[in-house]
Amino acid sequence: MLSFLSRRLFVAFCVCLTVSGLSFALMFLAGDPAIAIAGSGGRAEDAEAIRIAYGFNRPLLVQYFDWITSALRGDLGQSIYFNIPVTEIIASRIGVTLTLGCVAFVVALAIAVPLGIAAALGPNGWIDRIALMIAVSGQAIPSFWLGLMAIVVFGVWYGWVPISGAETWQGYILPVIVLSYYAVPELMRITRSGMIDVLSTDYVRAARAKGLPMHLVVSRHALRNAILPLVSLSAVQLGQLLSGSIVIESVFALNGLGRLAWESLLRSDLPVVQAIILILALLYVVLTTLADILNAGLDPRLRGGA
Amino acid sequence: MTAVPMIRLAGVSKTYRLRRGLFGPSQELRAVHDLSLEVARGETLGLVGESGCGKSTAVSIMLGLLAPDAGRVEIAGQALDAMAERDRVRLIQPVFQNPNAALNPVKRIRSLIAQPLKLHGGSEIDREVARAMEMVGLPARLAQAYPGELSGGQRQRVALARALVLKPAVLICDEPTSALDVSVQAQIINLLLGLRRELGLTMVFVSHNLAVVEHLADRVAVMYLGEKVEEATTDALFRAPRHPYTQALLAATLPPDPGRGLPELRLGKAAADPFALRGGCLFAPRCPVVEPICRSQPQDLRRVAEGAVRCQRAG
Amino acid sequence: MAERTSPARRPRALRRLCRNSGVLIGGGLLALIVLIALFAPLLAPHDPLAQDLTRRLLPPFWQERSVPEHLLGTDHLGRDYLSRLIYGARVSLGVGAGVILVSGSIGITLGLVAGYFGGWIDMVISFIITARLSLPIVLVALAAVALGGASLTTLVTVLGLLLWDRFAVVTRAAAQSLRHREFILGLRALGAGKARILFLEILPNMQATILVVLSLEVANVILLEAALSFLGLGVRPPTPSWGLMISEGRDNILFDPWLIALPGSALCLLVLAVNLLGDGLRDVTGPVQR
Amino acid sequence: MTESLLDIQNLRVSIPTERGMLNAVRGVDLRIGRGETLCLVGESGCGKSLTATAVMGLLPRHARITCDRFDLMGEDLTARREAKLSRLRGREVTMIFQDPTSALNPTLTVGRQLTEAVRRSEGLSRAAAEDRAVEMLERVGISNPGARLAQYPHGFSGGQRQRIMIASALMERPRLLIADEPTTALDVTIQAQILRLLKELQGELGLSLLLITHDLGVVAAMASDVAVMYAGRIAERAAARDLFQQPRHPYTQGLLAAIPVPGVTPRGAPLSAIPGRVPELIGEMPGCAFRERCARATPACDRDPLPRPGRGGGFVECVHATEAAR
Repeated sequence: MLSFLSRRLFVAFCVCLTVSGLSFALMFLAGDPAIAIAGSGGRAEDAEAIRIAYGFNRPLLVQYFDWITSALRGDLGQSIYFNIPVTEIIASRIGVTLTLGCVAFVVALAIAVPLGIAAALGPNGWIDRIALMIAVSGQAIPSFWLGLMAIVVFGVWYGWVPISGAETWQGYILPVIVLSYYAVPELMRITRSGMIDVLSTDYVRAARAKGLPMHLVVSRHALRNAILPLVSLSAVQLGQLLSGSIVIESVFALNGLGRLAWESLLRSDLPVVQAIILILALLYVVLTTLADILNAGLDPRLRGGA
Repeated sequence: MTAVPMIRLAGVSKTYRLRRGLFGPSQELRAVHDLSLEVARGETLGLVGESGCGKSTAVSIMLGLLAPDAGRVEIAGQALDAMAERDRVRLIQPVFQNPNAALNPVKRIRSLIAQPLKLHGGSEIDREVARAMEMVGLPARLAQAYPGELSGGQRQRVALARALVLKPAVLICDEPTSALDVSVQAQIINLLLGLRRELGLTMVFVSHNLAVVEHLADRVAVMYLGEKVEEATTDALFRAPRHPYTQALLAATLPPDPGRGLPELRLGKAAADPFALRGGCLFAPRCPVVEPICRSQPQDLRRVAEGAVRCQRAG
Repeated sequence: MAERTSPARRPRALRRLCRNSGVLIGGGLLALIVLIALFAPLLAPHDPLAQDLTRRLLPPFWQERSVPEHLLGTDHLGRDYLSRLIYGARVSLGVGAGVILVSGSIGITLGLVAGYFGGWIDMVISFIITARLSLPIVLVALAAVALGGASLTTLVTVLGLLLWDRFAVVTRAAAQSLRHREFILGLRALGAGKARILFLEILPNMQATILVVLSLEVANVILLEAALSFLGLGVRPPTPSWGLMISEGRDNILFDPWLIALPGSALCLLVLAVNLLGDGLRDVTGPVQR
Repeated sequence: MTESLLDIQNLRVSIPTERGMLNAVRGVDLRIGRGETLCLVGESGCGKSLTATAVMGLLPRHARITCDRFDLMGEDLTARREAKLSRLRGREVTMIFQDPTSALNPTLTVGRQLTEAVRRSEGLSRAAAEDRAVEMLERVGISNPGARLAQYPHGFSGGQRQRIMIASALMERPRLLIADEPTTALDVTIQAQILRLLKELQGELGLSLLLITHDLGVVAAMASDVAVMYAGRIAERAAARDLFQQPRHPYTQGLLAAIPVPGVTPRGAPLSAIPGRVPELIGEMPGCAFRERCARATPACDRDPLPRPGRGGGFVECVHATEAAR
């Protein structure tokens, strides 16, 4: 098990390094960041001043190492707009995104997994058709549009839910529903196809041939194998929910990381954008690594143990 | 052997390094070790052995698809690795086991058979394809069909036509009948017998079915975990097998005759594990007549009468 | 054992394609929208960009204050909503097709090379795929467009360079399974070159799987373009894009909900059509593929 | 006639496919007595596996099964079959399969899979169940079974996994074992050992065995009775010795003649192959299904052949079958 773990962590470390490089390089996508920060109206001298102030004139590699080493110490640079450490702003906003993403993820799992299993147990049955309907519609309805319509219907017409802001927990109801509705289809499809494949294997038929009742066959034999692909996809899905919530946050005016990134982009506050991309990417790497370790726990073949 | 052998393998070895995961531990799998074979022109050599014995690796090496780590391969007297592709292709062609996987499902039969000619500048392709289809007993109307519409037997005939359209001298058959039903298998065996006589083909017939090999082959070589353990003329091998593994293989082949009943092999509980190769004879863990010397000393191939055997006890 | 003859590949597949409900409905709807986009100049009653501040926010025909000349009313700048909707189809389909062309070719080539050759090439490409997957797509796209300047070409290139991962994963898996098939060994025995094997022999066998991924990715791109435009960092006004129209209609959400309902439904219809087509293709090609 | 554990008459299984209704089993009668071994032999697509799976009630949901009579262990299963079968499975009748790589759950230890059913059916404690499992593994030839209980299936070879499958199937002392091509995926030397193991266990436990195979060599080595299947029906059924020495149905004769037998068939001589290929079982198929490929076919074969009795409960479905020597 140890060799598997160390290998997996080493890969994760390499991915983090690459991702940090990519998010750093993003700054230079627009050519000279100083001009971008100086804004369209800015004069050449302003850009020059910024270039010196932020040390953009140093060679790229030096800037990168400087950024990385300080990042490792927890200092992700200075926000140009707020002029306070980026980490401070992010710390104040990350709570919203994490709650939104995780709650939506849990809700999505709670809907998708049982639905996927039921659909797999009765192929082409009415549950299967409903599941397919939800999947197709879930992937077709743009989440931001769904959000707006939900605000109009539930917020304005019926007034059940506050229209925006995340002061009270009710403020999270609509955003969570909208976000999870977008995550359900993929989770449901992978559970359903995983179950269908496993149910046709010999060891499931052997379990039934041994006289095990259907509910035991499903829970102990089928489910245990069907969740392997689900675990890996869930990590990817949670990562996307966290980074994808930017749209929902702007629709529901929740000031999470996503909205912060959007605002920073409009204000060319690049260090903040850079830091958010890095954090979300690292979060994703952590999630996928945890998923692989969980999978190794579930599937002895991955562990390499005899 | 005065005439130059059509196929000659001398001391061929191939070891795979299997790596698990990005930086995982790598294991060595000795697929073929010190394999020497000679097949005269027009002769058919049977290559038998169970899974993991290195048959398929040997086939890939003979076809020039896989470079051995050591040893020489000569086809019609020329070194295979020095041979130009155009010449190799016109000398030696394969027929594989699985009729579903041997033909590209998205192409029509006619283009599958014509492809070798197109690749290597054949002339009057239509006439050649028609002749090849007729030679393997395929009705002309199937030319426009897709592999999916044909039966297993018909697909194997297309594979044969495709292999023979460039008129190669050597045909390597890697378990061509194993995936077929008995009645269809007989059709393909008869076809091979006819073609061999008609075209003077030299053949290597690889199979785990000894009855089919006995019917087709002039000489037989028995493989076990990458090593040749016995070679002899077919009559000699089937009448008086020398190596204990060959004896076990022959006893384990069940003829359709209720009188024979179930053989008593006494091969013990161990399985043929290619990764657990210790010194001494590879068959020692399962050999019913094993002696201490077998476990300590590696066995080398001894010439015996018309063939050879890799067991110091064998008579 | 040799199995009985499986259904023929070409003629019966076509008949099954036409009988599959997903393909029929999805394909039909998609064809309709494509036609609308193609013949937009003929179909659109007005110039989608012509503003007329005297006729701002006219409601669609089913409300009393509607004007027959503007069937679906006008937006906050008095531009004809029906014409903008029709031209909006062009943007969604254009961006969708453009991005797929870029991401498809990158993803498929990487997947083929990684799947077929394996070894360290496979390791490097798999590593790139993992690294790419870990980037938050929406954010990176936003930043790239914001910094790179928002024109259709940058939008298509940025999305194209980001959204190739699913193509690569699916193609790599398919190439790996086909690599050991015996007809590939046969081809190598015939001396066929690597490029010929990859693109003329392996790729045609993946048409079905790639078509399914293609349809799902088109839907994904259309939604992403709409989201970016909604956030004001996608297509630049005044170009008519459904996402942008929803964003523009947002301020009048209370009194004129149709301003966001119409483009939203158009978007749903298009993505639904593409998804149905994708599912239909997967069902039709499923059994033949196995 | 020994008491019959299984007695099915006119079993039909049809599966809806896009190209129409696949009538894979078109009226099969099966009878197995105590301690007997019936081999169901036939080429691919003849319906032998489906017949066995139908007996166990493990057919896919969309398959349609009809039969005139279905007695298993003395119970009439024509009605409420699933409820009754679920009580019989494991305790009285059980099944093993062809592919050792997928026959055991890769995520559960061998011990868990061996004991889970018997603990439920006989309420054994964990220790008692594990003792029986160790004894069973010992009996099927697994070395130091005590330690192997905690291991996972991927640590075993194909032959060992097949032995574990057999042990698992026999944990609850069933009276009928259905084996669907148990040794087809194994090497020849391993196959011989597994077949010998099955024969020994059959003797010790008084087990009846329904063995499904395509290999007539396996049939000769194992069977007391043989049923040759072709295109969804039983073409010929007879005692093993009679079938091999005195085959009466043209298809059986063709099959036996097509197999090269070392030392018997002259080497290099053409084999007598059966021309043509197996018909597709889509939709109704009147008359004898073998007539296109049969040398003795006459217009009489266009009508459904009536089974003509042979020795000891055997029969043959062919108008031109060779006479059985009395």
